[in-house]
Amino acid sequence: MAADTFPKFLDSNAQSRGNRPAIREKQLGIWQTYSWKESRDEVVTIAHGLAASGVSRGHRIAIVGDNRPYLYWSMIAAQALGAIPVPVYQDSGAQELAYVLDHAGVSFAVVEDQEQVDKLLEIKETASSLTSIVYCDPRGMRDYDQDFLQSISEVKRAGEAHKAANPGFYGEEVSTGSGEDTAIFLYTSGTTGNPKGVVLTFDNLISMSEMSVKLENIRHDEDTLAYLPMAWVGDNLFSIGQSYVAGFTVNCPESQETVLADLQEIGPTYFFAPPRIFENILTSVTVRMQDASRPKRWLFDYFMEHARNVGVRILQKESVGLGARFKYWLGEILVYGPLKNTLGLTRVRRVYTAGEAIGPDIFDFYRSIGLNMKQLYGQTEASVFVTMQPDNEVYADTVGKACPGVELRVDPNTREVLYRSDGVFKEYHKNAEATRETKTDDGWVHTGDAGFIDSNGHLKIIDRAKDVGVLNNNSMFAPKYLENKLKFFPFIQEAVTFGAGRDFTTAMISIDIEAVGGWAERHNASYASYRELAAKPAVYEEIRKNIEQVNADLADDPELAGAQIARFVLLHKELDADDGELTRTRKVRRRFINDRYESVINGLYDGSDKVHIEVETIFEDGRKGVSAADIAIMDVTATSAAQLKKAS
Amino acid sequence: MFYREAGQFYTTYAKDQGIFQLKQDKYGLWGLLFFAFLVVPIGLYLLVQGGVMAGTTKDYLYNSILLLLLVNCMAAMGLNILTGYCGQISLGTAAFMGVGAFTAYKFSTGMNYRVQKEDNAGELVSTLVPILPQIDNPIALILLAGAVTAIVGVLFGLPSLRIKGFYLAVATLAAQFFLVWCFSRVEWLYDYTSSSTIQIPLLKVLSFIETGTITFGMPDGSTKAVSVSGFLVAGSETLKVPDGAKTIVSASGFILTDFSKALSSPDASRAVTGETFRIYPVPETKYIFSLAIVVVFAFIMKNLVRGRIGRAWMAIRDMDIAAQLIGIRPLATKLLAFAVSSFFCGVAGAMLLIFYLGALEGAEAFNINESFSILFMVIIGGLGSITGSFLGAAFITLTPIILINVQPAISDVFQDKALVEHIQFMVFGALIILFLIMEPLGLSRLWQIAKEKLRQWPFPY
Amino acid sequence: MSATERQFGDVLLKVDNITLRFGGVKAITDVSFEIREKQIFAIIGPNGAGKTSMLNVINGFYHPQEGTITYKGNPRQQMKPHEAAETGIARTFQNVALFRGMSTLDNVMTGRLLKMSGPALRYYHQKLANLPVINYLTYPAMWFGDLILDSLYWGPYQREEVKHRKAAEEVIDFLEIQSIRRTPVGRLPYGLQKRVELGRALAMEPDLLLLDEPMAGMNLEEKEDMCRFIIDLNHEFGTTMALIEHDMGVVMDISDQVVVLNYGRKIADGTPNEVQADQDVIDAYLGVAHEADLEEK
Amino acid sequence: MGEILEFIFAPILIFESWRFGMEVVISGLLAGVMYSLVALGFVLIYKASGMFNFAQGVLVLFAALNLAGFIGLGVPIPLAIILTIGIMILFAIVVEYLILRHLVNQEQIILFMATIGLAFFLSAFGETIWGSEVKKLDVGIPQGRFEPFGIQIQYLELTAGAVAAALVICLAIFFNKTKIGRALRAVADDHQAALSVGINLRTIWIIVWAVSGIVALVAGTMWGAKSGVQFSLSEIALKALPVLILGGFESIPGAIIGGLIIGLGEKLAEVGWGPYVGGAIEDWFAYILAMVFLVFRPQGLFGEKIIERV
Repeated sequence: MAADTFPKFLDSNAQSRGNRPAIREKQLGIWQTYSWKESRDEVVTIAHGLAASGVSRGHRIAIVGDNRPYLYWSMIAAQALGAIPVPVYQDSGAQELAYVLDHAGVSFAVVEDQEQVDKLLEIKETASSLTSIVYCDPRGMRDYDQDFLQSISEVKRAGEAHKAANPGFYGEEVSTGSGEDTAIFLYTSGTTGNPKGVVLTFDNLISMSEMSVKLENIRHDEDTLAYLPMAWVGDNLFSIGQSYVAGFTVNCPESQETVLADLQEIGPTYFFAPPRIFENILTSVTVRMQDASRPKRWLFDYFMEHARNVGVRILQKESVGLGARFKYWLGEILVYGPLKNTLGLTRVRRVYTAGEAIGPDIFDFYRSIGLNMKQLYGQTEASVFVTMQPDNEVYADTVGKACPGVELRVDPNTREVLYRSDGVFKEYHKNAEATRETKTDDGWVHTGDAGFIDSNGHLKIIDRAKDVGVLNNNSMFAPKYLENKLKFFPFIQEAVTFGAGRDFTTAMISIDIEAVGGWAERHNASYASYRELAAKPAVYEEIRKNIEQVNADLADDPELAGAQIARFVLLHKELDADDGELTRTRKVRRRFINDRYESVINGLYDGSDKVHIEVETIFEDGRKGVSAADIAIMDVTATSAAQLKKAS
Repeated sequence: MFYREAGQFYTTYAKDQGIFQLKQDKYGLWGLLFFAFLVVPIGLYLLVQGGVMAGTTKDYLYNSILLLLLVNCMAAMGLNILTGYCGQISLGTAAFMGVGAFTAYKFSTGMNYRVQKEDNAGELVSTLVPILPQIDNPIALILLAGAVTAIVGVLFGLPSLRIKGFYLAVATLAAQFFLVWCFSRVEWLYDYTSSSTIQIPLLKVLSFIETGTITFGMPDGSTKAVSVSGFLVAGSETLKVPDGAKTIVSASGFILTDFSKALSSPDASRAVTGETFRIYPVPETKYIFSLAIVVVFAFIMKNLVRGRIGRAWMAIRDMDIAAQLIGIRPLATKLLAFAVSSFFCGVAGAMLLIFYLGALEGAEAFNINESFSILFMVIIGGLGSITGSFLGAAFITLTPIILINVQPAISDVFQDKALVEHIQFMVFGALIILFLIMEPLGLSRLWQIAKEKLRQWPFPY
Repeated sequence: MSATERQFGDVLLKVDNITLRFGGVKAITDVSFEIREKQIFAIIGPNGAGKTSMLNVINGFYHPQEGTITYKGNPRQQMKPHEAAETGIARTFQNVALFRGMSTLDNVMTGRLLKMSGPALRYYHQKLANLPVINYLTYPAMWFGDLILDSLYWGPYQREEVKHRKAAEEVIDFLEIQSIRRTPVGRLPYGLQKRVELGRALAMEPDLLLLDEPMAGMNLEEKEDMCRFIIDLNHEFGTTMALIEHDMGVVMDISDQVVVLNYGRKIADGTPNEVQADQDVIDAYLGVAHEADLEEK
Repeated sequence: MGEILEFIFAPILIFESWRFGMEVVISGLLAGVMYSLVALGFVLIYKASGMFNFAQGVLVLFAALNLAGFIGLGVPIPLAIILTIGIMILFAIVVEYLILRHLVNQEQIILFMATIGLAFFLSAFGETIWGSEVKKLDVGIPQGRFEPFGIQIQYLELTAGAVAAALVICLAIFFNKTKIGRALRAVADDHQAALSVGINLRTIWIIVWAVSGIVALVAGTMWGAKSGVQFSLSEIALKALPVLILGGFESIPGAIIGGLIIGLGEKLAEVGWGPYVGGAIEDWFAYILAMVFLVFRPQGLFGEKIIERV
């Protein structure tokens, strides 16, 4: 019988590759390794322990914490018992947590440490369904004497006893489970309103895992780094789904702070990161190289130039001259190889990115140094995979072709993308209305994204369908499209554009403190704070040049030419998820920003050259404060089609 | 640049505590060993065979440079243990080396003592009486040399509990002067020779040396011949062509026979009964042996300094009071450093006698300048670093050799031998000062920086 | 949590009428006090009051001319610092006294040295020490055997090294200094150096931990961390601690018992609250210009 | 048994002939004065800069070489002395300029090694200029001897003693009565404090090196007059080292008393025990004596008991 649940996959892995590493964790200085057999033993014990504490079929178990083997095992143990794990973002506030726990009807929670326990204790009164909490790290827990608290080792002790008393229990429970059972609740942090609980079945996750493993030829000897939140569908699919199906090793970093060092140590063979991370890495590469000695910088620039010319073609096995190949080989030894090494990407065979558009420069940079980077397009509701770029058909501005088994179409009226596959979710938990809105009766799912399929059969995403608007001059206004173009410049951290129903387009920009700061240092411009740096006329000038370049790009496209940016402002602070301006996955919360920065937006449109702003912010330690500033507004000239012709 | 660290991670402490954290370092070292053990001897051999290099040049390379370098590496490691790792300055290194050399000599000659008797004519006749069997195994000699030196080192290390810093350094001069005095005044040490010179006898390993006469058939009948074959390591011996022998056969490998020395005719086939010839090891044998010893002791040193003993030494070095308060016994720890350091120095001294010089005069070979020169190796190489010991030894050993070899150029200008020698000294002294000013932490620090740069490449940090 | 709820064990260290002189100068005069197991015991007083000298007396670095020290129930003979360490007294210093040439990990590992007697010697102590006849032969033989194992870094010795590495890593984990594991301590900022020093003392698994101004020169955040470590240590492992600290706020918050010294004499002894109310203490502090400390409180 | 006792008390038994004994004592004390002079130069530098100046012995040789060289060229003796003093001052300036200022704040062992390098350089440099043959140094000290109470005393030895005494008195006045001398003492006591009251460290270094150079000149002259100027002079000067550990690196009286003890001790030992063990025990006796002494009194002759602090 083919395995149709993760606990069954675990059993079969423990059988077929019992001594191979299943999961590692950097702990106490070394990579503590657990084989598939050990993993299974742990899961069995925990499952027995949970059963002994009263967990049974249908219960919901919250999982809160960083990526840790015990949390992964607890998820599988819960699934083995037929209970439903509900992973929650570890950095979510008490309120968010309370909502999710309450909405999902969580009765049990397995959490990482004291910090999470404290958070749960705070909301325990309101989340009335929560009856028991298990913590993994006993540090600092000595003086907690609540009887609904127990450590994972206590659970395991109880599990040993339970197992001795009921030897066949685990096997029976696992075999009772089947593919149609609900595997997990994943709460999506929507841009508006409360998060929705996406219900995925084992069939959903396993079909997509199997599909992707086969499509991408993922082997059992891969190493991945599990550093993205466990509550995110991707981590579930990569670190559990694909790992269990293909049998490869998942590595958990020592802590959030050491992720980069751990990445370099592990040197994964298979790496996923959102564009933002690749962007940050590239920025830091650029900044660090600026401090290098002159000959080194020359060498770097020289070979990077060469890589830009031929690197991608060599990667795609196109024909390249022998001389260029030799030069590229030299570059591999002198620059690309060491560079990949310092980034921890020496062994990597596949690099994926998704979630947002990636800048073409960034994309080409990674591909030109020989990393097989590809984009994919996915959603929690689809169990990740909708489209993916096949090898040798990789473009910076598409998200690839529909994956095998996924049907794809674009609504001709709204331009909204729809798909249908085995991975399509069952429903939104306790939200039939939303389910109906999103999923048609015949299984098509509305993505909410506007896009089109290009001549190569690749899907191109423009923007959120509901965000695409029209300017008063009738040109199409796709804010995210503009914002992405802006964000591809190293100095620009975040951008928000306005224009729907207005006469012209404007932009609100927050600068990248690292990149601009480095630039300022090189130009001997002193600054004490983000605010001071962002207010410098020289910085405005630099950003203005960037925007003019975007305008020139837009002028190229008749449909968008009218949407060129006319005015912009540099914000005095970074857009911040803590302040609710971004989602936890760092997407712009447009509506919220419209309200919060109303005065700025008014200033952008009433022609004033300065605007006063006052916003409430939350500091790192949780205190609230008001940050106020006077910030300048600058005009940008648009490129006309005529100018464009002249130039070319 | 050459480092590809990504993916090198450790899942057990045993591996994490390995000598090499990075594979590239490990491969680098294996490569270096391969080069030193195989490429150098075979390469030089082929160069000579191919007529590219003169045989004498090869022998000069071995006998005057490589062997000296290896001995100095050994001594520098020894001093680095004491000074670099345990923080006790010693100015008596050469004397400890001397103890090693004399120990090796005494054991190799059977610990002779002199018995004087009046003969019938009333003349005082002295005979040397061995009290132990002669040891002809170089490894055994070297270990014995180390052990005896370790004991002497501990004796002279005893004051280190009470005396610190430069006071201790000066106190170690007591060892230097006292021991060197012994080397030229205690006749027993040099077997009562008038020149106070010691000479190492023939040493061999695995005892498959076969000297003597054999009889074997020749087309024209049976002829007596000498067969010399085996595995000589050090020293040399003069043998007599046995009675009736007409042919000398130099059979196998690791021996050189010098017929020309004693025979009336260099043609071996016309050897004449009663004449002598000399056998001695090929320089390659001495080189390989010395190299192997240095490599083994470097390994031992690395193991000691990365373990509990090394940590105790370094604790005493860095902050002796704090070290005591965490339970380190200062005297025992320092004495152990003296013992191990002296062991290494003793081995170096024995190597100096056995492999490099063959014969030496104690007071001259182990004088105070030798001690300083080893201290220079350690300081210039870098305190507390094994790599540094090697680099420093190379620097101090090779600089004068390079200066000597550019001497012809200078002599053309100055025409005065003494003057040229003085200039050499001045350049050497100035180089040392310059070096201390430019990189007081030594060559190992430069090496470390270079390595760090390579690891971070192409980034500057 | 107030001191009254806390339960302490037996008297661990008893200091009786200690007097310490340097030449003609009296550093400590007739001081007595008791430290109980599981207590956080604070010694406070103005500069030059003899606090550090008192710690030096306790760990055998100075030898008092008069008075007795009873440790673990036994009157203690004059002993050397390393002997005090062997009886389970560990110590941190006012001015960081780390081994600057070594990494954080190696510094912590030095704290394990007392426990790393060597596998052969340990075998001797467990099995062979009772055979007096061969004592004179076996002990050196075992000692020498350990030296050989050490120099080969092999077998039982390597296993021992691994065992103690694990213990050291636990200390590193406890003090949250993982990211500086391999950094030479000389390059660390002051606050982290103090933490490493505490780590080295902890690695000894001491019965009595002496902390000489553990928070001196730290910023607020570092002080908070250090307080947390001290309290965690005391609560989770029951470590007895005697500390000197100038920050009165900290002392009053975390200590169970406070002794106040002034000019080498004890002027007060009691719970933080009692001591704070003591007129002599207030006078001593006001007289020696330590207002700042009290104001902080 | 008797033989053993005879051996042990050999250095005392030489006083059986009291005249011989006194001669030994006097020559020992005078050798000691020489050691003291070398040690004195050393102490000056150590006090002012914390530098363990191994080149002091070579400095003695260098000074004597210069003096002998100038005299050999026919320069009148007073002028030769002035010239040599000038060279020693110039040398101090060069050392400060080329070496000392670049080694500020280095560890002591580095400074020490630098002085060994300097010693290498200087001895070769002196011999390059003046040649390496043994030179006679005649500065007009009367030759011959006189015999009060039948004890033979060389005029040279007497002169050396007198000159040494005069030099010590001069130095004492220099340190206690002159402004520079007081500044020197301030530096020795506390570098930081000295800097803060505006004493220029570099000037101080030049002065101490120059003064030690002049002290070296005196020592070199005396020694050179006795046994000629040659390379071995710098090795004899190594004897100053046990004097130093006996007397303490920083104590001027220590250097003087230590020198006398060492000089006397090793002469008695040599004459008494030397014959039994093959002679030349002078080579090491001083070191062993100093080392044994130090083990029992680590702070040296005049040092105060060290109180270690943590």
